[in-house]
Amino acid sequence: MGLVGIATEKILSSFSVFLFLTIILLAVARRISTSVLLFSLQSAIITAEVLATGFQEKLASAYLVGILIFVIKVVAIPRAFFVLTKRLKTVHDVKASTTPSQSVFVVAVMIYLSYAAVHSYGGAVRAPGDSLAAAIALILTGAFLMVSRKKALMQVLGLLVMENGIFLAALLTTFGMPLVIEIGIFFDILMGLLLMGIFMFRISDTFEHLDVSKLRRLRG
Amino acid sequence: MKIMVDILQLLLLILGAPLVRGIIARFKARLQKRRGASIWRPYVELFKLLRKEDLTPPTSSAVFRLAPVLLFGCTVCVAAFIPVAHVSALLGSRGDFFLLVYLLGLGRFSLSLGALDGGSAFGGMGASREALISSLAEVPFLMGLVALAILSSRADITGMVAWTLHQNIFNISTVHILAFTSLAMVVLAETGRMPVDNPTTHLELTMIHEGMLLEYSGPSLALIEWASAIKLHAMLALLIALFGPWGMAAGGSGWGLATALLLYCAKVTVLMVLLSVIESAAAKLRMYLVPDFLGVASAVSALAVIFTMWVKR
Amino acid sequence: MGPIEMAFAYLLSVLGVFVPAILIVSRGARARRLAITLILTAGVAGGLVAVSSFLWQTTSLLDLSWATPFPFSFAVDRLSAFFLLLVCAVAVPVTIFASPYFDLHYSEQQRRWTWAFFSLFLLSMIVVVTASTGFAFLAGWELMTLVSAALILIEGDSPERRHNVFVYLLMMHVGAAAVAGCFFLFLPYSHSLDFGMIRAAGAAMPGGIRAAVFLSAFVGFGAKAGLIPLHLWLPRAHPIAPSPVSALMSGIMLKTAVYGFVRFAFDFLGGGPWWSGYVVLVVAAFTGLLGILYAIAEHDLKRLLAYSSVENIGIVFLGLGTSLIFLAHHSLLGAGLALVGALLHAFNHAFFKSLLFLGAGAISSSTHTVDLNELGGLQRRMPVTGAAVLIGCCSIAGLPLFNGFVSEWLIFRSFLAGSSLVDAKAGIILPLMVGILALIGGLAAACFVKAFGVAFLGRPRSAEAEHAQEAPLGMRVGLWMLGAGCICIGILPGLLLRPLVSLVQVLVPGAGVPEETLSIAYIIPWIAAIVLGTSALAALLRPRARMARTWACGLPGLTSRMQYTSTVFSKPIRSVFAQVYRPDRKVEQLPTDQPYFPASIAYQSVRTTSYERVLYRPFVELFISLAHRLRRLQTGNIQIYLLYIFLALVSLLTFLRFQR
Amino acid sequence: MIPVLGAGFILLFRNPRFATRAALLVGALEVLALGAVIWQVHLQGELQEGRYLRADALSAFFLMSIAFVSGIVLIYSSGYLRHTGEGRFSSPRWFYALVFMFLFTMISVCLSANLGLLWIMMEGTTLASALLVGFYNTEGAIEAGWKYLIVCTVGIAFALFGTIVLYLAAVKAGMSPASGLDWISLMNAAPGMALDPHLVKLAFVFVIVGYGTKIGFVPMHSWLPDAHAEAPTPISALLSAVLLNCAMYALMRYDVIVSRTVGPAFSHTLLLIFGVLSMVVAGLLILVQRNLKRLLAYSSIEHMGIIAIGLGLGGPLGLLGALLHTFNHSAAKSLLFFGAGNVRHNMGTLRIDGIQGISRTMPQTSAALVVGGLAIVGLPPFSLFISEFAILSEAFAQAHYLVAALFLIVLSVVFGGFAYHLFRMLCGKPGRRPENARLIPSEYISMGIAALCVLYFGVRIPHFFNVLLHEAMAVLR
Repeated sequence: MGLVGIATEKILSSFSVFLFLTIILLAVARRISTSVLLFSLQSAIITAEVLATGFQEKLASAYLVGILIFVIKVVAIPRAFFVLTKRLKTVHDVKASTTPSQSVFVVAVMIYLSYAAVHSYGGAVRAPGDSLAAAIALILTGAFLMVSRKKALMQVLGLLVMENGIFLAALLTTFGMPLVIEIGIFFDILMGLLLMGIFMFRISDTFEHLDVSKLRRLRG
Repeated sequence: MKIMVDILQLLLLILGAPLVRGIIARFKARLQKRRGASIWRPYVELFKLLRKEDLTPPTSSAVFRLAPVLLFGCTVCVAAFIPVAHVSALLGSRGDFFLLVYLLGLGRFSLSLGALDGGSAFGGMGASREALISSLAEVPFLMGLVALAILSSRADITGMVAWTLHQNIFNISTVHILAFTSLAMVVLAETGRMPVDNPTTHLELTMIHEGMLLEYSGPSLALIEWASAIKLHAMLALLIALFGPWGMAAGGSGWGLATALLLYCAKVTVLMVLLSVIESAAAKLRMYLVPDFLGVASAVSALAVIFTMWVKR
Repeated sequence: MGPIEMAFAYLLSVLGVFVPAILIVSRGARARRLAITLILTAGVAGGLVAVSSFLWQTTSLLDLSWATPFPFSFAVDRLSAFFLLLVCAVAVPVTIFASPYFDLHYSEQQRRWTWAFFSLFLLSMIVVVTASTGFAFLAGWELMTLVSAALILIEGDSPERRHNVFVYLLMMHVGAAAVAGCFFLFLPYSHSLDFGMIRAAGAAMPGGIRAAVFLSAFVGFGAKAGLIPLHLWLPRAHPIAPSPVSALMSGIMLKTAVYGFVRFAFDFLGGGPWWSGYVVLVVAAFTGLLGILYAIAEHDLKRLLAYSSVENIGIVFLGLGTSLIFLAHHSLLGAGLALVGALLHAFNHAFFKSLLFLGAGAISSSTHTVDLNELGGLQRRMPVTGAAVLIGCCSIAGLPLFNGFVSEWLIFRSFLAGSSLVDAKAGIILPLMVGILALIGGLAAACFVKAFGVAFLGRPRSAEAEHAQEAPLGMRVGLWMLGAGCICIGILPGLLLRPLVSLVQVLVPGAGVPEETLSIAYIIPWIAAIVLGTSALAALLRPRARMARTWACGLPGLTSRMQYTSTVFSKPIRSVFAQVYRPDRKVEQLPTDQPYFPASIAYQSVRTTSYERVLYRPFVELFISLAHRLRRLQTGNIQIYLLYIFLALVSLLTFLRFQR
Repeated sequence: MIPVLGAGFILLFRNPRFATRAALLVGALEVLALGAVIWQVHLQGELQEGRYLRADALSAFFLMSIAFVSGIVLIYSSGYLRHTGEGRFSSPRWFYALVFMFLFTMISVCLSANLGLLWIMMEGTTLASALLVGFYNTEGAIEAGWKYLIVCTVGIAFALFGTIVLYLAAVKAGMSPASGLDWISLMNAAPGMALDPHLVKLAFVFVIVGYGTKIGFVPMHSWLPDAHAEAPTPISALLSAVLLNCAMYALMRYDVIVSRTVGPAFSHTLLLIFGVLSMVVAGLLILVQRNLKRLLAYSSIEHMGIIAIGLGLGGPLGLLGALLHTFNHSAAKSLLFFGAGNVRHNMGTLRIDGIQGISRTMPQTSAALVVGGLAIVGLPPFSLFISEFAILSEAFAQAHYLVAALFLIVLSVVFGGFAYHLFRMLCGKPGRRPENARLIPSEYISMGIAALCVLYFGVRIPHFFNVLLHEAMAVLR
């Protein structure tokens, strides 16, 4: 294999480190805009990874998928977020229910866990192990974000991070799924975001805030 | 032949009943240093009452009139269970002691209803007290008989009597003693004698049996009195037959019967003396001590039943 | 499809389909009369089916499995035939009684629904006693509860009535769960709920399962039968039902429970584990004693009757328990005897208890109350009804010449026969039971002297009682059919004894009864002859009676307030058994300063023993508090919800780890 | 495809009355189309449309219940919507449009031949119904909608991961990536081909958590009571009567594959655990509910638990019971929800202590409630008795005594709860007069159909239905 091949290898293996960085930064980020930027960065990295894999495996579809991701996750969604934040006129604090240090600690634990998981299921992986670990870490972190952040926006963001993780896992373990399915999934995500936008508008209209932890009328 | 004997025994129990009463009264009088009335007095009273007219309260119903006759019928039927001088009775061999006890119950049931029908306070009072005592008295009554039935492994009266007859008088078991004790106490309670009830009182605080008869008059009253006399006599005869049958005639010979009859009279006399002594000696128990009295009886009879296990085998 | 099957199909279709259909489709008296006649014909048909199938031992009746998702078929062996006869024989008079009763009490709308449910109720009970698959049995069983509850609710819905019905439904449902359980416990061995298969599997099952089946059957059917302490619903549900319905509930529905228990304990299991008999015996003894004691203390006639149902069920189960003990000792004669006694008593109780409830109905429809302290002197005003009720009272008090005595006598004899057992335990316990049953019988006599004496005799205690009218013809006919039944069985018990013996011989192979116990069939007519003959003679001795005022201790006149009331009547017994009632007495005397000449004395005494408080509340509260704790988990906070999901996931993953 | 077109078609009408008529028309067409599909399946076993659509007996069975419920729901809502005003996304036409989108996604869940597509459609159901849940735009509605959206999306995300893992297993086992997600090929391949058992188990864990969220297994059930309580009544009926079943269908597909690969023990244990857990928790929570629709929601959870138990037991009776129960539960539950809807209209509240004596004021509605209640607690002669009877007998026959005992106990508890609440609402002295006590025709028809169905299936199972049922069971074996 040529130089490029080796380059891709390197890229593939080193990307995971960047991913970890984005995760940790997400954990400490205080402002929504920062987190959104981090997310788009993350997506950009993933795009690169997709392209790299596509190059390595000579898959035409992978390129298409990569472009899709780039368009949707790196460009469209962050834009949407900024628009939303402006429209909703909310304070830019993410309103974490955990202090940054705690978050970082938790994220670190999660990264460790993901590694452990990868090694226990090691046989399953054909891509470099640590990037699969990164994928799982993404899922867990997304989950963590959803649980710990009170802002509706941040919950959506966490959801997206999880999505990223799942997608990454899909990509790395298999060559990605059949194209139609992929597109379908993207479509779903878009629709989902649209809906969540609508609901966020409604929430801020009715409750004058976006703090979902205050939505506790229905219980029992 | 046999049937004749049975009928004779029955008649003896029925017709001799007033005499028994008279004699007991006489004994009591003597014990109380009085001359006392003639022993034939009860017969005279019966005839007097039977000739009188019958009065019923305006509010009462047919039940009031029917009660005495039904009581009389039941008592006579009970008497037909009990062998006197010959080891047989009209119903003795077929009907068992459960029937006997429950026939008494039927009589009591009808009398209580009659008493309630009178519409006065005394009737209800007598009935309610009678209800308590009789319901408690049934337990030792049946249990005592059960003990004997288990020993003799027969349930019919004559069968039990016949079995006892064949035992030697000297190896009477503890069961017999216990059973006798309980049954004797039951007889006191059932026939409304001291210390459970005072047959001669008409004070509303103490009346039990008498309270129920208060509304009755004339023939009805006669029937009731006669019935209770028969009951008393039958009970005594039952005790004798169960616990002292020795000397009873088993065969059909006339001499045997005659001697048996004489013996029976002797035994009855003894019992009557005992009864009158008790009646003169004991004071009437307070109403709420009667349950204790009967409780003792029940306990004794229960012991009797339990002891059968060891006596039997 | 022979005539018997035809008759049975007719019965089912009429009760299940036509009558309700008619009543729902068309309103109006003619339709209703048609419906009632149909019910009557159905009842007669049922009786015929029962008798003929008893004689010719037809087993399979009808198989509807082609229609239903699970096997749903009917069969009649002698046991079922006996109970089918019981149902129909009681149902016909009750129906006759009910038609004027409902006309008197209900509006048009209510009548239609009542009759529809009435026939469904009969149907459900017939289904229960003739079902030959578990599915059919359970379906009928649940239906029985529902329909009877509906019948109670038609009368009206005051809060306490609602609460009582709720208690009834809940306890019945739990009981039904237990019954279902003891059917299903057979499944691993029988692979089907067909009675035949279950019977076959019964012997082969391991001891533990047998014990479990026995216990759950005892609990399930005991709850329906009203064994103490599972009787809670009974004195609540029976009094508030319309009288004909309470007659059916008390007379028949409780017997279906007896049927179920016999079916399981004797037919399927062939006798439970060795201790089973003793358990049943003890529970039954408590039930009988406490039942009758509570009954005496009541002054509401229907509550009194309800409690006496508890007592009679106790007697029936005394018989069953004895029979189980005999079975455990392989002494088949005794077992047969006790079983015959129990079954006969169930039959008798069906008669006299429904008779008495109908009597209460007659009373309430002419005086608008069943409170004994308001009644009195009814015998003069409604003599026909009174006589019938008197028969019922004598029977239930277990007096000779009436049917109640025969069955109690058989049970007495089975206790006596217990002394022949080698096992010392049984040999002592069974004879001692004679004492218990004797006490029960004595108290029952006292109780019904009170009931009849206070309600019908003496002078009226209220204006309603003063102006009471004789019940209409239909009611009297219904009452007297039952009364005739009581006397007939009471004087000629042979009519039922022989068939019962043959039934028992089929049910428990090799069982029978000692010959001498059948002598009761010959002796009782003699006794009847002697008693009645002598009474007739004695009656001849008497001239006609003259009216004369009751002696009032010289007072100007006797008022009804001087009579004993029901409360006073039972006072001695209540104070003797005070520790059973734990009464809470209050005596208020005015004025307080002069104790000997009170202006007024107010007295009240409340029974404070409450099974509900001691046994049932704790369970319910446990569940409720548990629920409240769970409710707290549902905090409205979405983040917590997400957390739950992740926890679930994580725990499953760890489960995976360890599972590997 | 009818619904989608229908949705667009309806959006054209501004006037609610036209919209309603159009909706009924489209609904009729849709039901007919479904009927045709089912009939085809009945005739020629399986239908395969292209690579992504196929229908076998199992899907046909679920399609049937969708057709049934959606039919009566449309009829009911035609009357129900008579007092909803115009609003953004909340006018009759939007309502119907969304309803048809919702139906479309659910139908295609049952029709999709590809697990990926299945997932997409499941997510679709969430998206389509979220707006419907928030239809009323009240605080409660929005809150419920948001929770529904977020919780279900997260859950579904896990399901996606599970799907991917399964796909990975397939691919590693050497299946072509194209067919690696077809459940049919997976099912057929499963026994023979060496799918990595461990990966498959992992996949199933994720899937059961994911789709379990949609089904409403405890502890993922948290969204369900809110959504059911706040949504408009027809939607509540659709959610609990159809959506839960569809999720259950998806789970069944995986269950078949997994149990064919690694043996039934694993998946069935999980199903039993979740089933019993849901049943117990929901059954207890029923006791302490204060809102009628929340009560019904919890009872849906409990019934999903029952179905899960039936599946987990497997065996002929268990499967029969489970499948039958899905259908019966839909019928009874929609009946109950309709009743609740009427109560809300007339009494203006759903708080149980605010409702009294409706048996006097609105006899027909309360009759419906009674029938529904008796059916839902599983009493004869109603259909749920049959299915629960089947499941119980399976449990005992397999000597799962613990499960069986819990089952019986919970049934009694639930009975107590329902009886208690129903008594309080039906009896007593009526509070305020309802506006229109009598049912309008649409309500009459829909409730009548539901009640009759519940009653009829309690007495016998029609032949055609029975055949379909057994074919479906054959698929699940």
